[in-house]
Amino acid sequence: MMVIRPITQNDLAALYRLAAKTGVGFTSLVADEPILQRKIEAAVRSFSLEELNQPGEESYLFVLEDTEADNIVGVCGLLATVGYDEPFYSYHLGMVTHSSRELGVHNVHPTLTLNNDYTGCSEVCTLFLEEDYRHSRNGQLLSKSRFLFLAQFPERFTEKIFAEMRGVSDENGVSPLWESLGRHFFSIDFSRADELTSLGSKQFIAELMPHNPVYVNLLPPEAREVIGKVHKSTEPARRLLEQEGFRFADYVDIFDGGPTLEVFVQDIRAVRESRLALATVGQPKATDSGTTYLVANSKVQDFRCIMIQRSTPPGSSLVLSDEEAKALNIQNREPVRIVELSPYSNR
Amino acid sequence: MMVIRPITQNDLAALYRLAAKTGVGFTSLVADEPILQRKIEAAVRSFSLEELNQPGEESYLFVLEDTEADNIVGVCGLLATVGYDEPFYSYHLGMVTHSSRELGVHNVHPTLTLNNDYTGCSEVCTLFLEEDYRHSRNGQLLSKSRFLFLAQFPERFTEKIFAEMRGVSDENGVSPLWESLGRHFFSIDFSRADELTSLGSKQFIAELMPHNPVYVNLLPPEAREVIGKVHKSTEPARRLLEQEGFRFADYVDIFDGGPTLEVFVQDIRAVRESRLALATVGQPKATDSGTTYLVANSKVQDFRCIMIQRSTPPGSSLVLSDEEAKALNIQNREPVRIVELSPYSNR
Amino acid sequence: MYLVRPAEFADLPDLERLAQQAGIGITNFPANRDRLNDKIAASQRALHTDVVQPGGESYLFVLVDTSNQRVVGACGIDSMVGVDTPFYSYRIDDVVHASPQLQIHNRIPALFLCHDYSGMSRLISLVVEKAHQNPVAMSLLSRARLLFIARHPDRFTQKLFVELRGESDRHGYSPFWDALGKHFFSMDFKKADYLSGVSNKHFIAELMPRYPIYVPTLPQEAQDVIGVVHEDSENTADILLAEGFEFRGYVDIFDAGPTVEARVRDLRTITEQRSGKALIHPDTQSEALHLIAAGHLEDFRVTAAPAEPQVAGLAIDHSTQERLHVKSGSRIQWVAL
Amino acid sequence: MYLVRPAEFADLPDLERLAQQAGIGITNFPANRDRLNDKIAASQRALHTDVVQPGGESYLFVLVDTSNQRVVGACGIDSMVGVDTPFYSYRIDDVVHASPQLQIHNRIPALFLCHDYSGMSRLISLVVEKAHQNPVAMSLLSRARLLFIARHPDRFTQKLFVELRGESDRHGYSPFWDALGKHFFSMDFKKADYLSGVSNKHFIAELMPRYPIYVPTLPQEAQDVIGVVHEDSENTADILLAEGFEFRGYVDIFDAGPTVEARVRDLRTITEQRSGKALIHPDTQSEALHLIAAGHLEDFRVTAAPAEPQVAGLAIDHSTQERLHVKSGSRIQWVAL
Repeated sequence: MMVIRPITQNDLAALYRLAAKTGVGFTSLVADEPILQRKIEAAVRSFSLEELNQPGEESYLFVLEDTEADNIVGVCGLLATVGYDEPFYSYHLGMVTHSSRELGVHNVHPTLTLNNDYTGCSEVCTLFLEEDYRHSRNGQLLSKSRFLFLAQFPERFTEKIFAEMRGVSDENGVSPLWESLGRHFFSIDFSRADELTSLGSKQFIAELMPHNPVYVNLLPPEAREVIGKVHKSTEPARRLLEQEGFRFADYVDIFDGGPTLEVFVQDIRAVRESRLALATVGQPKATDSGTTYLVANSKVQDFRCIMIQRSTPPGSSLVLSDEEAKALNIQNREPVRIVELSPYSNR
Repeated sequence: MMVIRPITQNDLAALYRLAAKTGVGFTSLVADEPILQRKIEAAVRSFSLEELNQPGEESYLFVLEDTEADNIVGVCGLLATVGYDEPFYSYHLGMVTHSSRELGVHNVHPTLTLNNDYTGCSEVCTLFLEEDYRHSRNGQLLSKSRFLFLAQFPERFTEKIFAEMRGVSDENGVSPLWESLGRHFFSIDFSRADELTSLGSKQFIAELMPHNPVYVNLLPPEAREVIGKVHKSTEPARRLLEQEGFRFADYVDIFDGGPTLEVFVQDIRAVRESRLALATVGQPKATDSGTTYLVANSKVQDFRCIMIQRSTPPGSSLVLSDEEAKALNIQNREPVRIVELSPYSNR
Repeated sequence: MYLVRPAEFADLPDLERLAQQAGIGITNFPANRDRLNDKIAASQRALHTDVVQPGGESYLFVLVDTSNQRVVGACGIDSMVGVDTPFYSYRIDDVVHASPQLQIHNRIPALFLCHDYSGMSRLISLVVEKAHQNPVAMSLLSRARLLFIARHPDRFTQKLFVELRGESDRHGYSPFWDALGKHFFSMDFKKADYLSGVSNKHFIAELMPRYPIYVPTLPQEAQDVIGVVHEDSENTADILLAEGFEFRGYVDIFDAGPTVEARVRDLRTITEQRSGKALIHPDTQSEALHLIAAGHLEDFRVTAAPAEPQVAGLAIDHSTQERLHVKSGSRIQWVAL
Repeated sequence: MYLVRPAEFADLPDLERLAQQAGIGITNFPANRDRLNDKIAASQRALHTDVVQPGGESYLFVLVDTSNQRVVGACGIDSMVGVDTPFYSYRIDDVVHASPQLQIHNRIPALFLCHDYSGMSRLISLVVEKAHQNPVAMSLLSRARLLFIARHPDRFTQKLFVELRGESDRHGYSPFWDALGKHFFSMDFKKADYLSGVSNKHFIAELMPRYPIYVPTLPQEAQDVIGVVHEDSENTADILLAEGFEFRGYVDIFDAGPTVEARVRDLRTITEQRSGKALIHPDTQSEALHLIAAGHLEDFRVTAAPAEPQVAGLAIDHSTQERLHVKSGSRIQWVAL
């Protein structure tokens, strides 16, 4: 069975193996043991805090485990807040209009403005699934399990949450936006800038990036075109988040122009439509047809999330098989949170 | 019966009467006959366009009519796009962080930046209901009827839509934000600036307002406190929009700091949950108990919207009384759009 | 011989012909009869008014070929720009971005829209017919204005500036405009150039970028012409630089032509000019050409002629005397050419 | 009598005492023994190095009361600021906002963080013991630096600047800091002042506002002190203004004290100084005090004494000769006090 659970100290080797497969442009997961070790420690510490009234510097990292193969095959994360330890930068894609009634001219100029507007905001981050497991809705389980965690523990996160999407770059890692804009200010390569950022060193951004708005129309066409666009490989992830209610709010990555999607937690479909039910461990009618549901327990440190199928919509109680209950780490009559895996699946 | 319908040429006197009651700070409805006449003409023209594939410069103005008293008692509007005829200005409330590792200092500075980011976006505007009629959910009917129009004719509006909320000012019309910020740049009174804006003259804003971000923390406390806050009298309107999914996206009015709320049209509760049904003119079971619904016909120029009550949820067909069908200006078997008046009323 | 004097209404046809030859990029000298007529009128008005401090008057001077009394050149002075609407320029300022950690120290030039020259006197539109673009005529026309300023200092500010025409080809194509202005004005260079000569310039405030433009983000060919003088204006530029005008990092908002400035009191013509009596020597031997000025306001006249400075004044010959309308003993100003 | 000479390590105790008296607001002269020792060392190193162009050297001079050989004042020169980390100032620039329609023309002063003084030589920290704050000592100490610059022009830039201490009360309360800096540094004025004297100044880049500050949005009491000199520094300011230093709209980022600047060649001491031979007259009659300098680099000495300019040189008396360590016929510089 495929189970989502918090990462533990024992998962370092597995995490390193996954990180090594991510490739360039995936700054939140680099194959560097000390860094990964620190990430795991921060996550373990965050999950161990049983009582929390407000988001702090917690970072939550979950793994997707194939319990039959005894194998870690995916990882996903949530950050309680960004921007306090190191500044968090974005470009805001705004507009400036100029009009002259006398001449009958009306121009709208899009602009990019450097900012730290996401400071203090929660982030949906670090999503990676092994190539072999990109089937059977495993990607959805991995991504959306976090929404049940958000629904269950809203006090650990901010009202608004965002996700950064990888922007456009070619097979050699060359980003058109970087070449036309960032490069002039950094005098270093995109890959070096990317590396510095992933090592958590961002002071140089404030020091080197332009503080005044940049007029988009003055950039060359190849740079203009990629602003707010995702890398081809990221299109499915973008669609998935948009179906859940995430929206492009005109913030893009300062290096490659990739879009940031945001949403109020309470407006996420899987949060809004999720509900608590009492689990009854027994013999569910059919577990291989009908609607697919996400089910999670209501624990922090022992959080678990799985997918189940049911042909009749569960009500205030939910019958789970022994195996399902075991995967969820719950006893009979414990509360579980449930939601349809996909929107419109209940229509 | 209370009926929402498009404004017509015959409503000028009624509109003038309503405008005269709105008071200071209500820039979208001033008691000036030529201006109101132009507004009506623009609305009549906009409703008369039967085929439209994309939003242009249309403005839609609806009135709430008490058909028994033969009296116009409220008005509400929608703008297809803002900012093309005259620039549309806001302040964006952003953040700039500064940190010094050496000194262990980490500062987050909120900033106000002048922008035209809403250029080309649709607006929910001009809401006014006569004092005597502020009961029996008339306010909700007036405000939310527009969402059924949006749901029925999404091609006439942009994907995102926004609403400006009146900001804080005292009984003399003095705005703390204006006194601390705008006044330094304008050398004129708030009321004069307000007046010029309502007369559609905005070039002076570009000419006089600061183009660089303003640090909020340098403003006096009384000014800081009102940024993003609504006037006391506007709190119910804000709650109503927020229940429907509108969110504060960090844009505020450049004069009084009042918040702008925005939402993607498809995420508005009353749009998302609305559905088409076929009307059957007959004898509904009970029309004075149960859940309250908004019902609208599917016409542009002859748009109508009313409230009805039903004790059992309507399915794919909806039984309407003669009176209701007449108010909706429909015949038997015509399609109508229906949605619960309030969120959660169907749980 | 040449003579410089204030423009008169009778000069209109000649001026129109000159303006047509001047072409694009001379925004202050448009080939528009009404505008030229206005310019003469404004100049006449300024000369006949009792002015105690600069307030936006404009003065127009013509270069006359005395052999046939034809007007072959023109230039002017605005006593103060930016009186009604601000006078716009780009100031090139380095934005310094340094990261000690990365050992990077970048100085990035950026163009800042400003009105730093508002309120200052400006020398304008030196135009000379091709056939008369010789050093004497050019220098006379250019420096005659400074002698006028020396004679009427209260009518001008203590600093002066001149805008030099920037790069554009004969079809009016300006690489700088194409990369920048075009996006903001939604019109071609020719039209913007014309409008800024004839309109009230509000449209500049309305349409120009409010934020600085980082130079390295512009296309290379646009970067290459920033602060570069148009080929046709190189002579003019040389005369001004020799006078002591300096480039202080300001360029034109349309074509990025450089603006040069100087304090009146630092200019070579001003520091070297002498004044004294006109001494009429029928057979002045000197070969040394001098610029010689006489008269006030509407009677102001300057010529270039051989002359001999003496203790009592300047020795000039008869023809010079006649050109300047002076008598023996009249007060004149002069400076070596 | 007084003598100015380069600081030596033996002066350290006296300098520490002086720094303690100087108090807050003199960031370049902190009461920190190690830092003062470093300053002396840097100055000695600069004096013993063969310098062909300014590169960040700093020079420290002391004012000695020759009656008891005590150090009673100090001052210095930085050959070039901003070498390692940029040198920050606020430039006060008017932002013009005009609306022809409303007939409003606003000039709104704004503070722009800049490093315009990076790369320029700076005169620093004139500190004189209270009992010796007389015109002769103050003037000697201040102008002695200029004679040093005149003698070693290649070691300095063509322009100089001086920062004047801004308003703060005896408890270190600065209304400007309170309204502005406090929000960005999250520390008190004293600490920021101290840090900027002893640290690498990165923190300024890291914490200072990136956008201009519109002056009218600041509290009135903060606006009132922008560009205002601290009471204790008024004498210093007067001497500099008399020298020809001018305020060009730059103020300190902490206390808004004004910065004044000048071209070396325009300074009174520089234009008026003469050089020639020392003529020893045991009984010089003149009452006219002169600043008299002799020696190079580590041997540079300046004193103020009665002297008589003559065709062959300057007539000085025996005691002056001894103070300056010169012989009859030695090359000296002088200027009237």
